[in-house]
Amino acid sequence: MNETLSSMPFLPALLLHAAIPLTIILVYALVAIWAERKVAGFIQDRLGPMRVGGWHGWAQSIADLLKLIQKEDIIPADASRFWFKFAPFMMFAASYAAFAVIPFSSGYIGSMVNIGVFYLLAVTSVLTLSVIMGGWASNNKWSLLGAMRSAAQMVSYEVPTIATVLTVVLVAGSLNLMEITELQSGNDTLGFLPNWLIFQNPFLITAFIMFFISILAESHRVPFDLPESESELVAGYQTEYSGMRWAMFMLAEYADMLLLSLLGATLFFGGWNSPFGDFLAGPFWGFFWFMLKGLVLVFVMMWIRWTLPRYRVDQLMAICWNILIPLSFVNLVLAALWEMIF
Amino acid sequence: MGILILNSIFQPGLVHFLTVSAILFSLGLMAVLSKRNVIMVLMGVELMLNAANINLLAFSRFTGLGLDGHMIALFVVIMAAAEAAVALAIVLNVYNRFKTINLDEISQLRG
Amino acid sequence: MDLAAILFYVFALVTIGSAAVVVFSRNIVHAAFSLMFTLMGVAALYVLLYADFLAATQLLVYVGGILILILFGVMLTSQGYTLNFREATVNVVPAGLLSVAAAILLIYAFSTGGWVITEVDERTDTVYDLGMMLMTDYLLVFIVAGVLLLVAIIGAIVMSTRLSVNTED
Amino acid sequence: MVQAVKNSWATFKSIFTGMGITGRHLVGPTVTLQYPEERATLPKNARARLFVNMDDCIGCTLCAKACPVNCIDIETVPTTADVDLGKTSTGNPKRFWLTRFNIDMAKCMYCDLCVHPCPTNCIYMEQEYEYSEYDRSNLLYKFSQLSPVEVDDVKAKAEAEAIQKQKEKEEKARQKAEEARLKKEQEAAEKARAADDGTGAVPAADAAKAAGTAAPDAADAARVAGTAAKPAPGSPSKQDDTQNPSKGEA
Repeated sequence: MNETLSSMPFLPALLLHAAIPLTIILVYALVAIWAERKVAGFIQDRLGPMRVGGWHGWAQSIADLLKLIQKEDIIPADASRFWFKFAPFMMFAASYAAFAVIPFSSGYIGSMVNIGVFYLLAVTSVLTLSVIMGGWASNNKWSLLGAMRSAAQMVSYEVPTIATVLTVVLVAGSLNLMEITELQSGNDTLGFLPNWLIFQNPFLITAFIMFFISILAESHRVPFDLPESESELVAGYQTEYSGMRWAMFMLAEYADMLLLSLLGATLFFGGWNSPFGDFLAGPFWGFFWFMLKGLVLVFVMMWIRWTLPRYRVDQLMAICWNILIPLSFVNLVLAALWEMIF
Repeated sequence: MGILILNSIFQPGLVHFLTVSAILFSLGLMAVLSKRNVIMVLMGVELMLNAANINLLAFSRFTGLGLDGHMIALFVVIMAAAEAAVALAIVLNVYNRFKTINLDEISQLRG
Repeated sequence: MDLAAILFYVFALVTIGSAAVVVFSRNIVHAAFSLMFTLMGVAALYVLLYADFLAATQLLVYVGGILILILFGVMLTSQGYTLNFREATVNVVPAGLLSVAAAILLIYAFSTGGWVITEVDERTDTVYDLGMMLMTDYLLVFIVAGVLLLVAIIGAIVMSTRLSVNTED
Repeated sequence: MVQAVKNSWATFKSIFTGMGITGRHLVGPTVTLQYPEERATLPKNARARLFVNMDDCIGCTLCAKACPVNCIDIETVPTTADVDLGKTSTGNPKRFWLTRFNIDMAKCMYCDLCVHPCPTNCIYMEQEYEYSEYDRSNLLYKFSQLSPVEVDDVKAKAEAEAIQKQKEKEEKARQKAEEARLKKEQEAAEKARAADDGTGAVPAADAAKAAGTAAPDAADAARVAGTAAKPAPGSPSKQDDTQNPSKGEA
């Protein structure tokens, strides 16, 4: 009993600790949805949203959020009600839970577990199941087809993702993302480059390219957005969702995008380390650099989205099984050999 | 004093974990015995494997067995993955041939 | 009771409750989705047993792999419409009696086992230790497991390629 | 293997080419006009809302006849002798009151066919393109400058003048017929007198023939009068209908 009482003040601290990534995700999602539209607009020589708020329609996503909150929550009559309601929350919970092991700065990490990367990959594999859940519970053939495509895609692309992450883990010698980041401090490579892992081993460059392709597919971004290809499947597994449940799906997708980009930034680009050595270093600048690196990757994803057309399902699977998986394993072995020799 | 005793009874120990695993195992057994759908039987087997894993890890945690329990549990998980892949391939083949996956109707040795 | 005890009871309840739904649900897809809760609950119990690496493996392999495979199997072998995944249940009474007997026997055996309980410190470096063991004591088992997986993959691929040939006929 | 490497190289090259193009557009200038604040200037011959300069309209109804969707509805009333509406800016004399000139812009299909026949160039398309309305009836533009009272007034006057003219015409026709009859009677009398002097029976037949030829003349005159008077039976009642309330109002 005494222990229960003594654990009470621990709870507010725990909640505060857990709320930090949530705040980051929510703010990021608002900014990213606006930025995505702006990037789309500028690439197509348009302006994008300009009306809401003052400068360049900065409040557009907030207005959209208010609209979504007010919308009617429609559940199809023949849907499987419990799973239909549950799926979006499970999807968001899975992407949110994965943020626990991301080292946002040298001063903050949700949970300093030793199996950080492994935990992250394990938790994100739950996303696949929630997609199937949402698609099946809608009792709609487009939803089910989109969900099955999504499941096949995510399960397949998990293999090259894990193989490339393993390459980094092999070079870094740790599964803890904080330790991997600390390993990359300093500016000694070739005299001036930062000690980022991508400069440490030539096979990590190819690993990064494959990792980036895989995370594009994992987070359902163009050119691999088959689960929600609107021209064939209406909206894939989100077809029957509306209002806040749909917003949860969108939030989870954007959170997933940020999560995998931040993972890429941690594994290959030095995490919260400043690119200029001790210049502008420290916990707060660390957070700035980390988010900057992650958001650059997110921006590249958006850029690709408005550049490339969508692949077919068979092409998608062929890319994964014929090219990425063999190449990533060969790359893993070569990186290991490089580490052995040098 | 009473609170202390209660505390020691409810404090999860080896037996608590073993009890959970026993219930899980018997539920899996129930599924295997009473279901006639191959996939349901497969799920029952997974439940039983999980119960066994809980046992292994509980003994590894509460007795001085070290990490051997973890090792065996890891191999059980690996085996379960292989088993599921092969079993589902078989199920699909059976379905392709008999157009059913009810165990009672799949009684021929030569299809 | 401390936080660990509360967590144990919550997750034990989740595990057993959802396992009961798996067994007694009449809809296979509902059973499969409930199995997800069971597997997650078991993963949480692993964490309480200081087996963090195995908990993550459990999530990755079971929830991200086997469960998806099972769902694919359900979707590919069901006849009729999506919500109509009914399945037959037989021998409920004997099976129930047998499993209750098994549960009682097991619990009796476990609680009267007189186990020698030694307090182990919280393990933090399980991954490192497991890796060392895999490369020393369990090297042969590791290799055999790898061969087993390879055989399983080849077998599954061969069977499903034959399947596609059959369906083309 | 070589082929695969070549393919990959081609893929990456095309991806980077594409991303270069989109990247250039990303930083390039945008072409969007912020519509309510900025507007594009329309070309001179743009077809938008129709407008009628009523000062120049002579009521020829050529535009209404040209309209393929009958969206122009014109009613004209001829002016009375005591009013001079003046001339248009192009020098055409105006001879009609335009009691109704309605254009239904909801029907208009912007074919521009009404603009060209206009002899005074008074109907044309403006540069105005924002005239959406919540109610469709607001799209019926009424260009007539006369108030209802004035319309009634003008109609009554025109009516009165028409009746007046009609009466004059009838009077003339009657006088003409009378004169013809008198003339014929005279001639017949003269002939009869001559016949009395000569044979006897034949001139009577001649007289009858002459009377027969005169009768169609009278019938013609009556028909002319009839066509002139035709509007008359309807219009007096209409006049009563329209004038009585206005009197009541007055």
